[in-house]
Amino acid sequence: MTTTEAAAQSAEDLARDLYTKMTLAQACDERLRQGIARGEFAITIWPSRGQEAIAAGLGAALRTDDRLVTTYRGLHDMIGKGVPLEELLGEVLGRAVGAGRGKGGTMHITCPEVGVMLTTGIVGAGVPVAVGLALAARQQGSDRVVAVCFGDGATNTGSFHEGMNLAATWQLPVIFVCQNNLFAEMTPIGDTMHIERVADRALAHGMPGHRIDGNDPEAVYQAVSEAAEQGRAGEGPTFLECVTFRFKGHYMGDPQHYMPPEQLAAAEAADPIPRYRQKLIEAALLSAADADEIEQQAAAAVEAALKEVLSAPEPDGRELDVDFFADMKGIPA
Amino acid sequence: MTTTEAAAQSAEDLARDLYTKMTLAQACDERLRQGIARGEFAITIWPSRGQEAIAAGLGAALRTDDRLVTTYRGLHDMIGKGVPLEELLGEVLGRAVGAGRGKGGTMHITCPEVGVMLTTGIVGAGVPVAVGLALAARQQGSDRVVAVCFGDGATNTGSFHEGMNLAATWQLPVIFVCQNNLFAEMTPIGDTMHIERVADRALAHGMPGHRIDGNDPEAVYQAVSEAAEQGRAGEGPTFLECVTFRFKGHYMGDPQHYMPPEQLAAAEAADPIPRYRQKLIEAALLSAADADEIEQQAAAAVEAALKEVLSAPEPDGRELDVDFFADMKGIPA
Amino acid sequence: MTIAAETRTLTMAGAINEALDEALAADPRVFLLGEDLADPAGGVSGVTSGLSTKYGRDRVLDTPISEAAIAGAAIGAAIEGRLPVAEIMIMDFITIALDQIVNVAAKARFMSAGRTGCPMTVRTASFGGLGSGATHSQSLEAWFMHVPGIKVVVPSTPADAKGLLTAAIFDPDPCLFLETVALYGTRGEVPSGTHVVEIGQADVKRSGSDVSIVCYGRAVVDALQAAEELAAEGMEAEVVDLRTLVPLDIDTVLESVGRTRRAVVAHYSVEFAGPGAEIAAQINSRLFGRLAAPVQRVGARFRPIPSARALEAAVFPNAHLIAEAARRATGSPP
Amino acid sequence: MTIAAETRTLTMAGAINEALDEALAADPRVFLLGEDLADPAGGVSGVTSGLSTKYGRDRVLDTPISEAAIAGAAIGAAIEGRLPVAEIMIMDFITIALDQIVNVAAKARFMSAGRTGCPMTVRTASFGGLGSGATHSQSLEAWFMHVPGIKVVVPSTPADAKGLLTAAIFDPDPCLFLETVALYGTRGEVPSGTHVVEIGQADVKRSGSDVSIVCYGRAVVDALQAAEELAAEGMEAEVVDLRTLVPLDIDTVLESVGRTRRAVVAHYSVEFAGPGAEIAAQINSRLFGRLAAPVQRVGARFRPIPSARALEAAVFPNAHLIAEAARRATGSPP
Ligand SMILES: Cc1ncc(C[n+]2csc(CCOP(=O)(O)OP(=O)(O)O)c2C)c(N)n1
Ligand SMILES: Cc1ncc(C[n+]2csc(CCOP(=O)(O)OP(=O)(O)O)c2C)c(N)n1
Ligand SMILES: [Mg+2]
Ligand SMILES: [Mg+2]
Repeated sequence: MTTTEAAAQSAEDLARDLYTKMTLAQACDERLRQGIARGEFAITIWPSRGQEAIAAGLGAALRTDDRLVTTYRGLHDMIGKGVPLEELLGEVLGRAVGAGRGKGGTMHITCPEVGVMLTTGIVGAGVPVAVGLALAARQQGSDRVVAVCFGDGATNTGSFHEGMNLAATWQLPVIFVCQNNLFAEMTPIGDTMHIERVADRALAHGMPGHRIDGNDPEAVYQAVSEAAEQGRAGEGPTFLECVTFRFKGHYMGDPQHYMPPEQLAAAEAADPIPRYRQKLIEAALLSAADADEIEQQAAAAVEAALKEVLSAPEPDGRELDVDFFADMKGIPA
Repeated sequence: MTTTEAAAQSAEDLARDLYTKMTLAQACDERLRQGIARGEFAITIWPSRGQEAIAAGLGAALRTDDRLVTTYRGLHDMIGKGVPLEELLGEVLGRAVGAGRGKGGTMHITCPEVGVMLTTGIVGAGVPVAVGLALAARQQGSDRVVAVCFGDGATNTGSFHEGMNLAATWQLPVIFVCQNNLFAEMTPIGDTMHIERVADRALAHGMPGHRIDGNDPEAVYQAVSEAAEQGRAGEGPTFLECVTFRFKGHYMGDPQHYMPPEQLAAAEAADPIPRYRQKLIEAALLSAADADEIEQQAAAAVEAALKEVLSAPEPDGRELDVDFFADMKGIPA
Repeated sequence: MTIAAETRTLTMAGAINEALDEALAADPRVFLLGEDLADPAGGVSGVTSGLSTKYGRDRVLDTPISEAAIAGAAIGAAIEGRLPVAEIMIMDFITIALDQIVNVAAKARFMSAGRTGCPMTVRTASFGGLGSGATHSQSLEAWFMHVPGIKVVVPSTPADAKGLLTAAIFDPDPCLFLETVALYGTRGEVPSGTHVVEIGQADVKRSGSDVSIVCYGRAVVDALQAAEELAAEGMEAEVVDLRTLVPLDIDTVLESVGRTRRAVVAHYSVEFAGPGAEIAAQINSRLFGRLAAPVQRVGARFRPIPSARALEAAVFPNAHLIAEAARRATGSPP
Repeated sequence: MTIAAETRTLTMAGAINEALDEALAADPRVFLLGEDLADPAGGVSGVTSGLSTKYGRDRVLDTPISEAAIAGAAIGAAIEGRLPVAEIMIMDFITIALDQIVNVAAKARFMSAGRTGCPMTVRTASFGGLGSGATHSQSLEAWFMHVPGIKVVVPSTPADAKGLLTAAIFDPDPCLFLETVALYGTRGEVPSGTHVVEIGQADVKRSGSDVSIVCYGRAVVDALQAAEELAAEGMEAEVVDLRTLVPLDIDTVLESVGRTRRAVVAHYSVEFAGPGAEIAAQINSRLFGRLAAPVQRVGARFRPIPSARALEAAVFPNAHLIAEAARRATGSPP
């Protein structure tokens, strides 16, 4: 292969990888919402629909041993990072096959095999922990990096700032991935901060901060790759503001009364998934048939995993007495 | 009087006021350290020696009904704001004449009559409270402003950032006065943050942030006056980084092993008090004799207050049962 | 409890909304702040619905996700004599506001020797029992009992919720007002117009002579159900709803247990080192030698709260476990 | 307790320093982080003195004033299998780190079903009794007892401090290690070389048959003094040092109280809803009908801690109050 061919090949591989991750995240999110709407299962989820480009770019740019910390809205991130669908859906549905055998729940998924070390339901709480994960990497002499995902709203927390400052001070390999979807629950971003660019928050900590199009998976891939390279080289952390949108509101079922219809319509019109599909087809990096196939495979994979999960048992009652303290001697019953 | 005469007059008044405040703060700090060193009393203080210009400029620029929140190292700030010496020294020495009748202690002095609403020993904790004080001012239709003093180290706390963001979002009349003395306890500023200018932290919150010479009382006066004017006009908060130095270490008795001798020597050579004295004399705003008299009066005032405090009784044991809950019914004994 | 002549059926959430509404109407010093409180959201559980529309966004303030600053801002305003009602959406998040609540609010009047007070109310809610997992399901009221300087209020009925919240808002000292999401939909008769339930007054929700079930919040609902179960077996349980943990109305508890000589203490917070430990310790020491059986405690198991529903249910108390405890206390066969 | 052959006299602070030193030497996974830990300061109380010089600033990390991030960074490292020892300088500041400790560390193993652990130690110190006032003097260990998932360790002697801290550092689960500044200067025999005191094992610090004084931390020192006072009156008090509150060695307590039939429970944290409530409740229920007197509790009064020395002294327990309680338990005339 010539260099040009190799580059073309790798551009094609990357495109396929990104599109596969995006469609898988989308399929998973949609299938869960469908199941809730149909009454198949009674659970709460915080849909990531609309934010898939970030997860895809991030997942594609990171190595398997790189770490990820994410949130309740992070199923897409975890899919991008490679968490098996059975573990994800199993935990969301509270089954014994779940990542935490039903003990953690959707907001608390851990899958160390692919680097997902923590998922938090407490806004901002993952940020300082990510700093510690990066500190361990340095102590262990590893060049792995740590990505931590959170929302725009999370940048208003004290934890966020304390973590940012510590990572910058210690020049640790952390990539702060702010998925700015312009809302925190029902409150628009303009009501909770007085800045135009969330990326400017990095200035308070002497950290590079970039604002990128979070609906462009290649832009995310590029930015994360550079940040990771910098982190691996011992050149410290990076803050990335990835501007995106949440199509389905805060939680599945959110009536979104607070949402200006034009704003939602404009966001939906810029849906990153059809947009990327079209771009790839136009650039001849993917054929329409290939794209269709990727989409169908995603849906099929989700369906198969879901079927397996739904036929798996509920967690055993003995779960309460294992994996609590390593040694249960003297612990109240 | 012509306008020029009036301006000269007021410049002279201001100079005298600033120098009086500075020397009073200095005299109080020195007398307390002397008493500790001599074994007159066994207490802990966190000397403000070196930082008097900030307190003077701040106190002179604020109205009596403007609010102040400060810290364990804030005796100078409180003197600048007009807290009676007996109340201050009384609290520091744990006597019944103290601002809190000995219940609060040095770190917890309150004197609402002159606007001192809270003093905190928890680093960063005063910041969000100041925001609430400012919110109340707005709700009450008052144009009073709130100044909150804290150190460089405090800007690493989550509370600081949460408070800054809230004040900026709500455009409240808060003046954030960072007394950057380049150390937090025994740790130099460079070890705990990765930025050159603490003032840049305001960028994270869309707030004007200025770095000023904290050893120049007129510069502080000027900056605080402008910030206060802005606050009174409903134009929001300001962050002021006042660069200064702590001559006596973190607490009285601190051996300062961590302190580079050259750094301390250079700071002492730039002592704001003789520097301002000299400047005033050179500008003929104060005669040497006047300056001497101000200094002597400061020392005498401190001595008189101390004498009164030391002859005041210890707090009565019944203090434990009053001013705890307003209504003690059902409260554990 | 003063019951006004006129009552209507309201949900617990509706009663809380009404208390807030009436307080906002009655006194310009009252205001609310917290995340997502304003309309159209009206709070994540809709509890503050309509209030920002009625009183404006200057009285019902949406905040950033900044629990420390929410508490701090409320404290600052309270120090100035305002009557803020701060919402910490879910009780597990109160960890973030704890420095402010514990080190500033609870100590403000004492440390200033009365020169400043802190008439703030912190509304928060326990989300336990909804499958939300270990970080969104805790009941941490025991922590606040242990901190001198803040009142702790936990209503179990819509009427109490209205009356106690009104009392808390106008109380001159800081109050923690703990709501229970699982009870938001509970219906009950609620007085219209001003309704104040004195803080520090327990309420006998059912009389009985065989055993006293001392409880508060959600456990009251279970205790009443347990009492029905027990009544069918011929055992008359008295249900004492503490309503507030600080002040603790131990006199009403001792009067009841002194009569029945048997006590069960029940709550949804963790049993170990929980509120029931203090109550049991006081009953034991004050009624020493007069009890017919040891005090039985029923609380959540000493485990993080699991998310999967069956596991979660195995951690929390319920009517059946309370009835069991009553049977143990009375030596009845199961 | 395993006592090695060789011992030397060390202060409590020296013993803690030695435990840290030996742990750092023994295992590269161990590291320290906190404010002002590194030399020349070596910690605000000098407890970590010399360690950064010996092990470098990569193993003894000075941090910004960011308690949430200190805890969070320790947790993240612990999740990766490191053995961090985080210092929260004064226990009152732990309020700021509480979300991390309670919602992340204490739940890490459980929520992940064992896929990650969190072998972190949080060292903190109670500054009570030094006139520092209400926000620098609290003992909040009861909060952590109530949170399932973290061990709670409170040494009373230099030897125990060394042995328990070593155990905590190498424990696979999060441990809160509470030091008492007022005891830092206490001297005692401390084994040289590796010395481990098992977590969860109470220690009878003095034997006696008339009354059991159940205590931990600073109260042990007072209890021993009270026991001397009582011995002079012919009363033999047994002093049971719990050493750890989670796990709680209730068996040793019950064995002792079962024998003496009289118990005093003493600690420096607030009595109301404090650790003593749980211990008293357990003694009462497990030894129901066998106690000769109600369990007596001696804790701090339910007040913010005042700064002026005389007022402060009136809030905390002391040997005299413990002796009084023992006299009440035994019905002895005062
Ligand atoms: C500390 C804390 N406060 C409040 C909440 C409730 N809450 C859950 S999600 C959320 C909004 C978060 O917004 P953002 O960070 O922008 O993330 P997004 O949900 O938009 O992805 C809030 C307030 C929480 N979980 N944790
Ligand atoms: C939250 C908190 N953490 C730690 C401390 C201990 N402490 C007291 S003063 C101080 C240093 C503060 O530095 P800075 O903010 O720069 O103020 P300065 O003392 O220099 O005026 C520290 C760490 C505290 N009081 N509060
Ligand atoms: Mg968002
Ligand atoms: Mg400083």
